[in-house]
Amino acid sequence: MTIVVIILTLAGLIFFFATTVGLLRFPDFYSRMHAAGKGDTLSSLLMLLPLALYNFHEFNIANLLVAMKILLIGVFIFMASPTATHAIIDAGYEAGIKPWTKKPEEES
Amino acid sequence: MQSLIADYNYWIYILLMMIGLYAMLAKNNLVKKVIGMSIFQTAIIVFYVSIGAKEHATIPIIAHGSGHGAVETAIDVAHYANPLPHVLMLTAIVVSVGTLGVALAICLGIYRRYNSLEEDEIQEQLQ
Amino acid sequence: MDSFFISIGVALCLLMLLTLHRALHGPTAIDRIMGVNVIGTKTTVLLVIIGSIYHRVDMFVDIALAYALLNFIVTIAASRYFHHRKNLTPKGYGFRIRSEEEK
Amino acid sequence: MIWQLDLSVLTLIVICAFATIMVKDLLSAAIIFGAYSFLMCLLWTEMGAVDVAFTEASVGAGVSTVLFFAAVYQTTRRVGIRKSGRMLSKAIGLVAALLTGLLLIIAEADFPGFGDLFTPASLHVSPYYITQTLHDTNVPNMVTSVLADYRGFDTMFETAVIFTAGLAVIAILRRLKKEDRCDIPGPYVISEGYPDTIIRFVARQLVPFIQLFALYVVAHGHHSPGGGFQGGVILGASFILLAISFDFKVVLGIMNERWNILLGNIGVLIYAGIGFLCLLLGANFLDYSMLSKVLPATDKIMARSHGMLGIEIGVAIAVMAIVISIYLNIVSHGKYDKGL
Repeated sequence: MTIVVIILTLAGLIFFFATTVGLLRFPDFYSRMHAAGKGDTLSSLLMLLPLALYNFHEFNIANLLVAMKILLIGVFIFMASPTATHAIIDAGYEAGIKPWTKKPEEES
Repeated sequence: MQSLIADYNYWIYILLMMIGLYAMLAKNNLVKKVIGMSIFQTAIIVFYVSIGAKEHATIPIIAHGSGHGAVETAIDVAHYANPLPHVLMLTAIVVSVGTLGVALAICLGIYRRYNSLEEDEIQEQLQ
Repeated sequence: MDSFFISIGVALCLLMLLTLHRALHGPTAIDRIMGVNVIGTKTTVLLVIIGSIYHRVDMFVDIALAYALLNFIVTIAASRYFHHRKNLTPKGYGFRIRSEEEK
Repeated sequence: MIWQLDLSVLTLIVICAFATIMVKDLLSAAIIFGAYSFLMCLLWTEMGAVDVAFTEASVGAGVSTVLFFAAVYQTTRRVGIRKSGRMLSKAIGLVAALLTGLLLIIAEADFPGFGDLFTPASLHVSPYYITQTLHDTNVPNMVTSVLADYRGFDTMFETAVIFTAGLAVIAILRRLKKEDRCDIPGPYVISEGYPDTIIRFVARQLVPFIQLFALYVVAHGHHSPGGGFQGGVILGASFILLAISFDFKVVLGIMNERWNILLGNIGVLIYAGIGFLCLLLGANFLDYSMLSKVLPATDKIMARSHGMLGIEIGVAIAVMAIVISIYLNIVSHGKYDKGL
């Protein structure tokens, strides 16, 4: 059990790291959003799942309730975070950010 | 190292207070002043909550095992954080929303009349 | 297990510092919103981790739940702003827009 | 307290505060202030102040940052450029801030260490609260019992302060001419693509959960972090979400100005009314133990617990109405025509 918790948490941490690197290194707004939106949701779920498992180490109703609540947090993040990403991208598109291409001037 | 941990919260609260005070006094923009006021408030809250913290203490909610008419174990004072600063600061945070609303409303009223949020431009129009 | 969670928490704080770089230096305001949104999600996870360190997760999980529900109000409000005011950076007030210089 | 997290979070907080002051754009300052509030919530949690953290979570994520956005939306984003005449005021500000810092640093030597068990603040009344809260009131969350029972008088006036703040916002921003205001809850039109379909759908799914969760927070505040203030702010935030993701008029149809003031009044009156009920029953103001004469099948201890629940409900109603009222007034500049 403990090993599963540690592995899943470390996987979540790695995805968080990937998200952060993507957020810092990608060249333009849309690709940064791509890293932030997907990596953020996945890594949050990957870190909440082992926490729910860890709190469920002995079976009783209170622990079950806590584990359910942690999974509920995951569900809400799963709903809210992509929506937030969509809202930000929509705002950026409305505000007129041009997508990054390799040769922006000559191609168009 | 030990003294750093013992005093770090207080250093930070002094630093935050200086930042907030500087923004309130020196910034030209009214909304910046409001933000400075909020930072000043949080600095005071940091101070209060730091005073209430106890080493190796848990949160100020009595654990399930030791209540509800069950075996009345003696409650160890050192085991729970001091609840009194938490109560005072809890209401302070909600009141800070009220003061923030009033301050922003005054900013909006000033903007409606002078069409600017900058202090010096408003003063030019006043003269 | 406690020390494991503490080290995970510190690692998350370090990643938050890196994300904060995007929030503080982001060329446009939308990049800042993106960084703050990521910080908000990390905060939600970190709240549950702190609960695990205290061994009282049942008390901390409500705060994390509140964050999971309320976190995206800020993001949506900020994105709504750009539906009404289409300029990404205010112009002509001693500003240097980095993203345009890079182009 | 976990000192490793303490050091890292506090460092992040100082960076955030510095950037908020220095950034040359009001919208960006508001956004970074949102991150600052997230980090503040982490700091409170890590120091064990869960109720403070809950309040900061609901206030910071739901209300205060959105209020900044609304104010910036109604005014302007720009921060003026530096002028030469400003140097004097900057210097005065810097000197004053440094002087205050110096005085505080001198005083800092006398402060008790962080995490000390025997600080003067922890010796006087707080041991009584910690040991006696279960015995006196049967409420495990001592923050709730101190807030609503031991220091109930204090909290009543805090609620009154919030109510006054709501009235002040209305008084400052109200348009006096009738034709300037359009607070008729007009028909709500979905214009093409404007309130985005995805955002509208997700908001419609989430708002009932948020409101249900807020009611849970109010009702369960005796046994876990939470209570009237937090629940009220979350309820208000759910209406703010409705106003942002749908349309301004939708919220105006549910909670117009008259209803907001009325509900704020009702909330404060519930609080004061319970106090007066205790007075009528022959006890002191806000001494709930006498409520056992009115409530069926309760002894004096449970009566105190139920009395606390009553005033938490009053606080929640008042805070909800005032938060909605402040938001609606600021985002529409007092005109009630359209919002963010």
